[in-house]
Amino acid sequence: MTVALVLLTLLVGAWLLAVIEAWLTTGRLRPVAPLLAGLSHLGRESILARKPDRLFFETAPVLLLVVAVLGAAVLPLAPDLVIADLATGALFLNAVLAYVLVSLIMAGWGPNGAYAMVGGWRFLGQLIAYSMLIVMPITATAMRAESLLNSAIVESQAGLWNIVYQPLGFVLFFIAAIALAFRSPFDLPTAPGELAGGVDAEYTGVRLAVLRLARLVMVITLSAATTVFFLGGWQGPLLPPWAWSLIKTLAVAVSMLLVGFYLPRIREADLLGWCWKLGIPLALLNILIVGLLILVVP
Amino acid sequence: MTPVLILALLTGAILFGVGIYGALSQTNLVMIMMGVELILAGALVNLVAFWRFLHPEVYAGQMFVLVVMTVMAVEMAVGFGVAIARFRAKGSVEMEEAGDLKG
Amino acid sequence: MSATQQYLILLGLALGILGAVLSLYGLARSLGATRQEPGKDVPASAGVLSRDPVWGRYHARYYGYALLFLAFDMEMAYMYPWAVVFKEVGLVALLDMGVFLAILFLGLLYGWSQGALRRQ
Amino acid sequence: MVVQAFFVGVFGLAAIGFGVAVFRTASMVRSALALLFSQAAVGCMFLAMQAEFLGVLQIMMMATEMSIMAIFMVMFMMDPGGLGGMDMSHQKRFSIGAGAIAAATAISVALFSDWGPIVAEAPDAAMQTRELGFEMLGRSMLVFETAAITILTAMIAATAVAIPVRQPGVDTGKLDKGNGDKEQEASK
Amino acid sequence: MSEAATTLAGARKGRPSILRRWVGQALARNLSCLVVPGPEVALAHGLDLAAADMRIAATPRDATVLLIVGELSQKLDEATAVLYAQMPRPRAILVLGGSAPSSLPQADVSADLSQTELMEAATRLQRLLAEDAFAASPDDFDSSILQAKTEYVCPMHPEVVEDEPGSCPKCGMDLVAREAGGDSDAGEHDHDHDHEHEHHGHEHDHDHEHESEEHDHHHAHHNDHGQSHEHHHDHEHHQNHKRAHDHEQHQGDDDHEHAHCHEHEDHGHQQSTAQEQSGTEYICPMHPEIRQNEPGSCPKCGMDLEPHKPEEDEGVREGVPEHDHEHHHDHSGHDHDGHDHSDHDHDSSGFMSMVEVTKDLPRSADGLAMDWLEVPFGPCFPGLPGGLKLTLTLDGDGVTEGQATSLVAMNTSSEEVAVETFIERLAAAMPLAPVSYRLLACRAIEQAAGLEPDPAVERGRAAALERERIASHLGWLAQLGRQLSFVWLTRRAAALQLETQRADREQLVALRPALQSLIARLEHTPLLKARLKGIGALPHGSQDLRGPVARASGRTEDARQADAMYRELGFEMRAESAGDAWARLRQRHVEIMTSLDLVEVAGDPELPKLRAIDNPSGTGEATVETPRGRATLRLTQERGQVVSVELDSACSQHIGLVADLVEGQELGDALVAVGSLDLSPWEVTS
Repeated sequence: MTVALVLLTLLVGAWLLAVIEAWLTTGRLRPVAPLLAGLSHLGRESILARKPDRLFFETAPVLLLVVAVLGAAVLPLAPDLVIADLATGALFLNAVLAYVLVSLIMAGWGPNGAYAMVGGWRFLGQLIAYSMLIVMPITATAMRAESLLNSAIVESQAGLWNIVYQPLGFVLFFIAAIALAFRSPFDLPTAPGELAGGVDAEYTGVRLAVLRLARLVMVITLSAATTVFFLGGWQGPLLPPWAWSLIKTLAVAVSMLLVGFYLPRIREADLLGWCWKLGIPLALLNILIVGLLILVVP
Repeated sequence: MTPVLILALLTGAILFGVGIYGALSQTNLVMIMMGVELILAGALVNLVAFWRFLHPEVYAGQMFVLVVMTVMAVEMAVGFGVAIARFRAKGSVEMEEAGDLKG
Repeated sequence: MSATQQYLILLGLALGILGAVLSLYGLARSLGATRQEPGKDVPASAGVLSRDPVWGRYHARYYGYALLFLAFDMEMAYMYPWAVVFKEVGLVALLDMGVFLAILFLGLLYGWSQGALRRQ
Repeated sequence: MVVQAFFVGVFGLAAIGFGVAVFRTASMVRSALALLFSQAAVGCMFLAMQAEFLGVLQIMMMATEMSIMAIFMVMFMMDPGGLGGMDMSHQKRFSIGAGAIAAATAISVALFSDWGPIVAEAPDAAMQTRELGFEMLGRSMLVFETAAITILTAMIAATAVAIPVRQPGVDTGKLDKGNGDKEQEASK
Repeated sequence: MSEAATTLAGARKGRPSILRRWVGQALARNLSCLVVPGPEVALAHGLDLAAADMRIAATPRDATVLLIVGELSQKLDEATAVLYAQMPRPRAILVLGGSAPSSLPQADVSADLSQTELMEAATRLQRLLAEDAFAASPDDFDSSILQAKTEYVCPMHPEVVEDEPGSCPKCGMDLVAREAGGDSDAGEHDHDHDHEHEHHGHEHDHDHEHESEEHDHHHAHHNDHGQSHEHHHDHEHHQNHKRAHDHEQHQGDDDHEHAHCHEHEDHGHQQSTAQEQSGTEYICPMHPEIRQNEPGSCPKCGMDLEPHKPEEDEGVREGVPEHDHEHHHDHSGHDHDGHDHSDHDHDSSGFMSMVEVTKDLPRSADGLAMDWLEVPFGPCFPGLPGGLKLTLTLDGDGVTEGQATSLVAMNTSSEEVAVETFIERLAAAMPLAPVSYRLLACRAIEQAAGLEPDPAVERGRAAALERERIASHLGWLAQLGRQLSFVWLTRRAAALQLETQRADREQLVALRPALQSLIARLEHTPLLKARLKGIGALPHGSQDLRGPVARASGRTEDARQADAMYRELGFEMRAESAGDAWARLRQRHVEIMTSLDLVEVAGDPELPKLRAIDNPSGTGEATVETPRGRATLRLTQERGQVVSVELDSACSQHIGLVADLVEGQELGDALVAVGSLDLSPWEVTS
């Protein structure tokens, strides 16, 4: 039951995002467009590149989808609406999201094409940049909650949401989350204007559909994670908990899309440089501030 | 109950053996490091098994696991550093060509 | 729900998705096989048929970052247990981790000063 | 218990299988990712052995570390794609022998030692993480700080060995927008 | 063959079913187009694809419709065939305003170049896809340029080349498939032949002995100082046959690598400076004792000799690049105490492995010798103008060298045409700036006829030219947005461009606030400045820059300054000075506003039309500041026929800058740098 609800949420969220994305790019609001796109992908040929590493090529889209869904599975949408509220939930989320990289390396290496390969290895550089900025803000929320249970992290924000308690952490996490989902302005591995699709370049037909779905689900998962860690999760007045979770998640997801809509792609060297020279010190500062706050404010 | 411990230890032992094989048989520095990683993985399995089935109350066991993981990371960082330097100087990280490393 | 059950559910979920995707593939396959035509399977490169394999030694220019990352990343392993007990232990925990991070940060600064934090 | 034994066995086999695959494929990326999955299977074994924190940690750490290993493999191997299918090993018989002897020794130790009484119940995961935290800030504090020193050493060593020294003033904040080849010529 | 099969050449095979019908309908309502030559050409023609419910696809893999805009050149025609072949079925061809390319099947739908025609064609296409996405027996698409011969080679014996898979007659290994044919493989072929030559002289029954013998042979000639080591080495070989076998395998692969990298080596050498060239020696890669002062082939094995710099020699033989030389000596000195050469012997005799492979490879700034990869970007690359073929040699994601060619370059060697036809042709040949070239032709012809400029006509013409400049710069902004995944910019600039193209003075004046806000927003967009600043800076002393590119680097280069009409309109040139992509962006902003001011003063734009000329013979020359810079046309006409034409355009000059701009840059930066030049491949004269 819970599983069905969470999966349904993810699918609906992905559909909504696709509609909004199409609205932003074409200016038309067509609710059926994503379904049509999915169906037409289903009906097109799946081409396998010439001398591919077939195993990698096939595994990558599935792995990406599995990763995105497993990430969502440990995030509570409401006090009881969670597939698995692991005792190591916050860490598990990190662990699962690390496999996005594995999937992209596979997708990049698999087809033996230049654009894809450059895209795949670029994403490794991107991970080296954003990874710390995902992990450290989560640690800071765990400090406040005294637990790695995601539900405990939500409950710890009962008085004050983490976005207010540790705004620095939120900003860093939000940016890093967009980079993790490799959406514009951090779409270096796919980069239509630089790599003509990059890691996506060789996928056609149903495999491309799975890949696209996985990317949308990834955005939802990361938005849900932002909600859980920084926006007080299901908490809010009047409305039932699950509604709050959904509203916040969608708001974060849409804002992620909007950021990409209004910004040009970042340079890889800038991304790495800024994340390491600015981001990591700031993330450490955030931990220090949270530590002091916890000690000073009872 | 004992079987699980034995099973884990067997796995650790075999991983250790595979790692030894890899470290000895490979000609390339990076591949040798893979062998070392497997040896350490075998050690990790044993450590966790010991902790879990013999002394779950002694958390120094878990601490030890963390330290071994650190060693893995550190070994990789230094190993790759050496590999880069070596490749820059010689154009190769093959051990058979590494006359000056063997001494 | 015990931890084992939780992980079993997650494993089942992963397998379920795999199954769903495979059945989707099957559905797509039922619509027809891919026609083998010349040129179709060559990696798309903007209108040029480039048949050469690209799997060569790839120059990753971020290896300076990568080396530091490998070592620096380990800090996370220590940070999670620390974060969980931080409130209870209090100031000592802050100092301990402060020293730990200060030491690591030294390494980062060293790398930075030596030019590891740049495109090589 | 049966479930536990089953999963320890399955993931153990997976770890060994992937571990063997590391040395049996000519494609370097496959090799590195096989190692990754071997390590991840080890992480799953930890999970099966109820060491949750360590298991998840292992799964997380190894994903990034082994991926970085993959790129270094691709950088430094002669034929990273394995298209030539060449054999990159030497002294095979000796190595197999050594590996077998090592494994056999370890196995016999495992089988013939008296491991004493087995503890049936492990503390739960949240408990474990907390206890590990207390351990780390208490008894093992020095171990913890020593780890920092180790990491620092590694960072310094890796940087010092791997990063080429360039002329002062070259490294401006803008990461190397300049022309690399020109610098090379200048250094000649 | 059923009737459906003939209607959509790119249909999938399949009998009608409910699911297939749904798929067809979904495809029809979700048209994703690959635009050839490129979306910017469609925009310049005033086509609004979004309004026709079409989505622009970045790759052929993601496209259902191949949308061809205008006539294609022969080369672009071939590229289009490749793109079409790489599209998954069902796929359709839509041709707008031109004949269907010869290498493609019959166009499924064709129409004229206008928005209404496009909308109508889209509807037809949708009907077609909805009904005929699946057909009983569609034809395979094949074209001569798609052909590749597969051959099977032994990884260890490159001379074994078979047409069928199987095992090597010499060593029994499985043969590896390799594609032959295509120009990129040509070098590899030659190389293989050389090897064949080399191996013919020997019997292969005693492979192992042969190998070590040959290596000893190497030794003897190679150097005298390694005798003891030679001995040692020999010993090793005989002791361990397995090992020798391995080495041989290395060698086999090494040959493969060598063959593969051969062309890259050449690049490296081309790159080397003239000073390096002067003292070059040529040595045989297999027999180092063969040395000549001029290129040729080795008398022992017939391989092509490779150039080597004498000073470099020692370093190279030890597998050490020149610039690390000192460092290496320190190293070995420490470790060996005088056994400097031990590893050298080692390398050159037995281990044809990494050291051998990498020693001749060019190195990047950090001294790591990696494989360089030649990657095509274009002619239909989403981030670059269509028709521009950029070939970059990549070292990882860095560009070591690049070269741009135009596949749609204008051919000025024309037969005699009537002046009117000439004007139309020239305008049609420049889809990105038709008005400018129409004006250019008109002026040149009028000048040839001895007509004085008429201020009244010139006013309208200037307004039309300035309007086109605004539209063209907006088109560039849209392209920049496409390159940087900056969706908002693409949408906004494209919409404004479409509005500007046909606007009269009133409408243009009404657009001013919109343009101003676009520019203001761009200049304050976070990341954009970081993205562009310092990218694409032109080397000092770049000659003959024109247009916005010149003015962005502080040159006062503008043909409009010399124009009396523009002085009258109050034209004032403004220039940026930094000379990078950011400066070019700002320069174009400035020019959009300047042009708007000019149009406001000049009045309604009027498309240039040839005035009545009374003397149809003579020679004329005219210069127009096109959106991309000054273009000069010189022509001779006789009795109303244009007989000779000479065109000097800005892009012909700018395309030569590409090689300098991309060298040593990160891939993304290189592409942005190329994009910032705003090249129009049509305006390149061949």
